[in-house]
Order: sequence, then structure tokens, then C-alpha cells
Amino acid sequence: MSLELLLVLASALFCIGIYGALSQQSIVMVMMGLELMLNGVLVAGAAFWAYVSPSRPDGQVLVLVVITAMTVEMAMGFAVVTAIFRARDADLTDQAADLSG
Amino acid sequence: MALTERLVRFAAGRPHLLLVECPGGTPARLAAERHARARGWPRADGPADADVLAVCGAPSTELAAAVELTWDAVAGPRSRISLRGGEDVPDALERAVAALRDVPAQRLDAAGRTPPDAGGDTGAAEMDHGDMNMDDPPGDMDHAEMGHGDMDMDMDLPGGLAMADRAPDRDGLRLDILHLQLGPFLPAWPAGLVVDVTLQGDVVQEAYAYGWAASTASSWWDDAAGPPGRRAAAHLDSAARLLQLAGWSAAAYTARTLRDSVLDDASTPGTAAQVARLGAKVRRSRSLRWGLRDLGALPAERAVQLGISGPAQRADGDVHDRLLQWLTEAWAALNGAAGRGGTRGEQVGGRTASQALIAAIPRLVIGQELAGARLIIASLDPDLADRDVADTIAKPAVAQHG
Amino acid sequence: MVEQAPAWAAPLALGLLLALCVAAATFDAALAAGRGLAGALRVPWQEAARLVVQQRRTTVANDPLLWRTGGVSLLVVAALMVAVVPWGDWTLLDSAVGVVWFNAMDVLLWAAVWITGWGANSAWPLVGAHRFLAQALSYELLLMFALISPALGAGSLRLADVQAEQAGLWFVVTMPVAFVVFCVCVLAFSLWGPFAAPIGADLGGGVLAESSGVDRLLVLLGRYALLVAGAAFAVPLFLGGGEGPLLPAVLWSVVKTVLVLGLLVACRRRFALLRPERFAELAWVVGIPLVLLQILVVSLLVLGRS
Amino acid sequence: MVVDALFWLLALTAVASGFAVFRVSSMARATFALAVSFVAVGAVMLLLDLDYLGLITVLMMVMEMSIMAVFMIMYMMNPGGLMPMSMYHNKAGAMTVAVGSFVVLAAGALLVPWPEREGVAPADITLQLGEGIMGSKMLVMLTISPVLFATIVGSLVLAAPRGRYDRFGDDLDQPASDPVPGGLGR
Repeated sequence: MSLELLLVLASALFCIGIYGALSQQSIVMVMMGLELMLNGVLVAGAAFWAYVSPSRPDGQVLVLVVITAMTVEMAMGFAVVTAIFRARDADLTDQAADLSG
Repeated sequence: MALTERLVRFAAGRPHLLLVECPGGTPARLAAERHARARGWPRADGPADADVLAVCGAPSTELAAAVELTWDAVAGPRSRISLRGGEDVPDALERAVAALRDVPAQRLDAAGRTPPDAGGDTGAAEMDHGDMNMDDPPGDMDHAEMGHGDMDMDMDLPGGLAMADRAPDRDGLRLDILHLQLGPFLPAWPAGLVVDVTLQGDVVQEAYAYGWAASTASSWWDDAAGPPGRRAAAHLDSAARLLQLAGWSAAAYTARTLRDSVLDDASTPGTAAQVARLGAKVRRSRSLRWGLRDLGALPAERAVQLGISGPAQRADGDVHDRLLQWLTEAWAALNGAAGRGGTRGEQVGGRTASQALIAAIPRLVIGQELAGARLIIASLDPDLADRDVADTIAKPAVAQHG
Repeated sequence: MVEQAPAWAAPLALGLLLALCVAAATFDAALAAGRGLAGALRVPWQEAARLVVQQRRTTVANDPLLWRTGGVSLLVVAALMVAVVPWGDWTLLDSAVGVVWFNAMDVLLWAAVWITGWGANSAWPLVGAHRFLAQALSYELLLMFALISPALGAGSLRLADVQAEQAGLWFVVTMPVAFVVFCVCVLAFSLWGPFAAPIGADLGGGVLAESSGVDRLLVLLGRYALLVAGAAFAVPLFLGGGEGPLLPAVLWSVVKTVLVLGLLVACRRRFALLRPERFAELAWVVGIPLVLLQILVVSLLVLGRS
Repeated sequence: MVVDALFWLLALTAVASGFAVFRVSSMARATFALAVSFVAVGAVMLLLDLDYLGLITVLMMVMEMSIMAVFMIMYMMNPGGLMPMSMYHNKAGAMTVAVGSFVVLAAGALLVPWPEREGVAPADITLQLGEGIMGSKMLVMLTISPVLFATIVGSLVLAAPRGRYDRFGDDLDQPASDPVPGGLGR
């Protein structure tokens, strides 16, 4: 186990997340992609804490903030999906493309 | 293997008993419960939990088919007995144990069964998915018009299941619905009653209640020729079933024991006091009140409009009130109160008391959660062992859309 | 002073867990029939033998991977909970954050019970599974706060420290509310007694409605194991761990565990089912303010002491 | 040695189950594949001695995935994956972007000269975190709390179908008319 290996693991998770977020049609599945990307960030944060500056709490706080961000993302995501579903009976990104130019 | 054989024999000393009651099978069920209790056999929650399937009473053609489905859902080693009256029960239970211990025969039975994936719908009649949407015309699927990119639609799911349809729910969402048939056989369920429900999540959106034809002449509970304590016993039986469903098995056990001692000899002086004690205990239980309060409220004037008489009308309230009413009336009956009409009430406007109760079921269960609906139905406890009931409510008679 | 136990103690602890499961099942059977302990001694073994030889049911289009995984994981979670419990002066895994460990393992049950209900592909188990999630949302915060109270009192998340802090005055005296709430939550995650709604009779067995044979055995055994784990956890958290006269500390831990376990098992006969939709409001409107008050009291005590 | 073996096992589990999320057809399996990926990452953190954060990751994420499963079942058609179908758009493009960014990130991870480790971890790592968020990083936590509160309010407003006037009518003092009453009879 080394910093490099942990960062490769983090990039692998992050990129699988990118693949999911870009390729999935369902909003819930897109959110799973985002979660997986943040999962990679968790690994990277923990790795930097352990291998770069274990004497300072910054890495740990970063991980804690990312976990919080994940829950916030999830809660808002589900609320938005519910609202969209109620308004338009849709759970797919293609049907909620209001912002697309 | 010798070890398997010994385990099978050892386990057969305490089989789980699944009682399947057909209308008119009340005396057989009571006898079976009594003997099973004496032997310390537990009651099965459903076919998956059962070793011995006891069919109480004579099933009609439709019920016989449902019995077969239930039997298919019982995992081996298994045995099946048919109880017609109260007398043959001890012998039948002995036969059941002997059949469970007969390892070669059980092996043969197991070898002859097909796994459900191969044979299509072989699940239990009352708890399976085979009845999901079978009657909907194919193509009536909202998803088909939604334009899902490169999704391929294939109508038939593996196992012969159909895809769920959708309908608006109470939260303004269009979600999947599921058609489920409650009954005719469920633990603590009125014998022969069938309630077709449409569920969204576990909320009942539509319900149709009807009975499957019975083959007996009249209700055993209301038989005037019976022993004097029969009215009290009938109420204690209903209360025991509701308590069982409400998850208080200890109180249900007491209620069943009292019911049997009332049937043995209603004039024993201590019994009425014991019934009173049970009533006080049930009344005091805060967890029971939390669970049952405000569920299936049926004010007295509404009950009168619906043609309901008897304890359900006199209780003038929710499931909890109806439970207490049964216990109060059981105590009153033991103290010599005559009581009006039958155990479920009187005939009003050409409809028997049980008919009125069945007709009220959809009104009360729509909008409730599945478990709540079961409690409400148990708190009405219609008795279908009445020829009039069986003849007039043989097909879906009440329909209401929530 | 609490030491890491040698590796050979792991099977010993697992054996103790299973033995306590059998004891709990025997006690429950004795209470059920009212025919005394002698009549109940055979019951757990008969039940186990019956389920071992019974065929495993399958249903149409089930999800065997999730179904079977869910069934096993109750037992696994209970074993993992027991791993961090200090038995007297010995513990298998001296985690610096034992209290959080317990909480994390408990959350694994959310997934375990849900996939057990989902896997059968049948309406009743799925309703039971959703009911468990509703119940879990109600009890989880209560459990977290109940776990925080002793940790706050001891100023440490390590169970050994929590246990050591109670020399002389057990936490059950200063934090009775937290103790009661903890026991309620143990009942809730063990699907026991008033909290058996996910496998309730009103759902025809709920999550277990389609399970038979070994699958059912594992879930039922898992329930007892969770009760044991919860009882064992209450001892270092609230009951002073291995503290007691005469007997060695390990034995005191076991004795106290057995007493709490008996109390928990007996709850099954005392109460009717607390239906999750009713429990939710009770837990959030009454329960959470109560435990928060308890934490306030504990904080004041800690401040007053320092 | 043991730690290395464990790390490889956990890393492969995390990546494989992460990829499985978008490969399996059943929503339940997808959700819990993601949960397995998080549990594996939590265990990697335990290997790095981050006991508290590792367990918190497991706790939060398994809880979140269990709730997510309910939403999956609600909103997805065919949640059991019984019917063969695919729900992708632009699969090839997404794969190209993903592989491309992985190459760039992994090359960066391996080639950038990362700084040497400075200092050693304290004896009580959880205490370090606690003192961090209550000390030097207090501002971060102070910012997060209104965000969390706003999330609670915002998601309820978005998701709830009925406001309090729907529940209570014009007179807010009378008992609420809910489809299923709560346990306290309010």
C-alpha cells in the first residue's frame, strides 16, 4: 500500500463514476455515478492524510466534509426526482432537459 | 443417511401446524387447535413455516384448488390431514406425525416435486405474484409510450410474470400497482373470505371482498342447539385471532385457552372471572392501544347505515374498541346476558350480519396499509359458514375506487 | 487493563454467542408454553433439526444472491458486534472506536433485512422489508444518542475506557433513560417482541413469509444472536462491565449479559406489536427529546466533575 | 504483508463492485453493489488507521443505499431487472471520457513527485479529528450546519405533496387529517 496505489484506486473509482454519470438515463442511476465519484475523493483524501500530512487534521476534515456532501447530494437528489416525477411523471434525464441549450 | 433420518424423526416431535379452515370447518379447527396446544405444537405463520397442513371442513371446488396451491408451497418433509369433525383429530394428528417420520415416503414426495421456476406459478395462492395483473390486456403499459431511448420491450418476464401497471397514488405520484389476493387461507383470517386488493407500495388503493362458496348449512357459532357458552366462545375466538395478528401471542394464547374451557363447561365459576381479567389486561395494554387505535373507525351511526349490527356496531369505534367489545360481551354472556341476534349480529334488510360486515370491508380498508387492512378485517371477523352468505356473496359484489 | 485476547479465544467467543442463543431460545420456549424449563429444553434443538432437514423453498424469479446473503448476514453482524465487547479483562478486538463500530454494524442490518425481504420476489416479504426500514429510521437516531451518552460520560469511544470509568458508579444510575432507550433499540434491530413488525403475523411472516429450511434457521438464529450481542454490549456501556464481588470479571460479564438477555427475551410476551407507522412518531416526538435531555444531564455531570 | 494483501483485495472489490453498479440489470443489486464498494473503501480507511472515518463511511453509506433502494423501487420501471433492457445513452462516448480521464489521473498519480510525509500521526487519531473540527476547522463545520438545515427544509418542500394547510385546514389548531395517523393521536 502506498500513496500512488491509493491514488490509482481513487482515480479508478472516480472514472467509473464518470462513466456511470454520463451513460445512464435514469436520474437515480446518474446519482449513483456521482456517489461513486465522491467515493474516489474519499480514498484520495484519506490517502493524502496518511501519506502526506498525518500530523494535521485537514485530510480527515476533508473526508468528513465529502461524506456530508454525499448525503446532502442524495437528499436533494431524491427530493428533486420526486418533484420531477410528480410534475411530469418522468425519472429520466432526457425528459428533464430544460437547461439544455 | 442415518443422521438425516434421526433428525427428521426428532424434529417430527414438534411440527408446525398450518390450519386451513373452510367455511363450516369451525369445530374441526377448534379441536385441532386444542389438541395441538396440548401437544405443544406451534402454529405456522404461513405455508413456508408449516410441516403439517390440516384442512378443516369440507372444501368447495374453488377452495380445494386453493388448498392444492397452499400444499404446493409447504416445504418438505410435509404431511397433510383432512379434518371433518372434532372427533377424528387425535388420530389424524398421529397420522401426520407418522407421515413426517416416514423418511422414504418423504424422499419420494420431494423427488416428485418440480421447482417453481420450471412449473410456472406454483406459489401459495394467497401470497404470490402469479396473480399480478394477469387480467390486464397486454399493451396497456404506460412505459411503452415514454420513449426510453434504446430500451427493448419484452412483454413476458421470466416465470410467466407480467409487468406491473401504474396508477396515481395518494401522494400525487404515478407508481406501480400490484394486484394481490388476500385469502382464502391466511392465519387468523375469516374462513373462505377473499379480498382482492390493489396495492401501491403497501397501501390498499382498491378492494373487493367476497366469499368463496361454502358447503354447510349454518354457522356453528350461531347453532342454537350448541352448548350454552357458545356466544362467549365465539367472541373469545374472534378476539384471540385479532390478538394474534396484533402480535400479542401471549394474550391470544390466554384467549384461546379460555375459549376452550368455556366450550367445555360454561358454568364453571372461575371462567367468567378469568375472562374479566383478560379483558382488564387487554384494556390496560398501552402498546396494544397504540397499535390499534384510530384504525378502521366505524361509528355506530355509520354502522347502522351499512346494515351492521352486533358487536361491531355496539363497539362504536375503531379496531381497539371492537376487540374490547368482544371481551366485554363474552364476559356478559358468561354472566347470563342473553344477547341479541347471532354472534355477528342480526339480519337487517334482508342481509345477514356477516354479509353486511363483508360489504363494509372495502370501505374500511381502502387507504390503509396492508397490515392495517388485515387487522381491520380481523376486527370485523365475518362468519362465512352460513349458506345465505355463501350464496349471495359468491362473486365480487362490492367495488369501490379510492 | 483490558487486553487483546489471543486468537484461540475467537472460536470460544463464537461458541459463547451460540450458547447464549440457545439459552435465549430455551427461555423463550419456557415462557411460551408455560410448561416450565424442562419441557422447553428440547424445543430449540427440535426447531433447529426441523429447519436443517427442511427443504429450502424457492419462488418464481427470486434473487438468490441477495436473498441468501441477507439471511446469513444477521448472524455475521451479531458476531462482529460481539467481537469488540470486552468480557471482563479480555476483548477480541480492542477498537479505539468500539461504540461507533457497534453503530456501523447495526446499520448493516438495514441492508441485510431489506435484501432478505427483496430477494424472495414476493409481496409480503417486500412489505416486511420496507417496514423494517421505516422502523430503522425511527430507532436509529435514538440508538445513536443512547450510545453517545456513556461515551460522553467516559470521554472515550473505546469500550474498555467506558467500562473502566464506571468503577464505583455504574452508568445505568446516572443515565437510566439512555439504558432503557438502548434496550428498546436492541429489541428493534433484533426484530424482537414489540418490534417484530417486519416479520409480523399481520404480514403472514413478513420478511420470512417465503423462507424455509436453512434460510429461515439462519434468520431466526441471527435474531437471537443480535439480542445476545445487544445484551453483551449493554454490560460494558451501562452495567460496569466485569465489576462485581467474588467471581472473576469474565464471569461477571457473562452473568450480567445473561440477565439483560433474559429481560429482553421476556419483553416478547409482555407487549403487543408496536406498528412502525405508530412507533415513528413516538420515537421522534417523545424519544429523541428524552435522550437529548439525558445527554444534557450527562454533559453537566462531566462538566461538574472536571 | 497482510495489510498489502488486504489492500489489494479491498481495492479490487471496491472497483469491481463499483463497475457492477452499471452492469447488473437489477436495481437492488446495483444499489447494494454500490454499498459494497463503499464498505470496501471504508475498510481501506481502517487499514490507514482512520478507524472513525472508516466506520462512519460504512454507517452513512449503507444507510443511504438502503434508503436509495426504496427510491429505486418506487421510480424505476422494472426494478427487479427481470426484463432484459438497457437504459444507456451514449455508452461509447461515456466510456471514452471515463477511460481517458482514468489514464490522465492515474498517470498523474504515478508521475507527480508527491511531497514526503511530514510529521507522524498522533496516538489518538479520532481526537485529532475532533479537535480539528472544534478548533482550527470550526468555520467549515459552522458553514456546513446551515447547509444541512437548508437541505432538510428544501428537500421536504420539494418532496412533500401536502403543506400544513392541506393537513390541518385553515384552523391550524385542529388535529391533522393524515391518511395514516401517527402514534400520539395528535
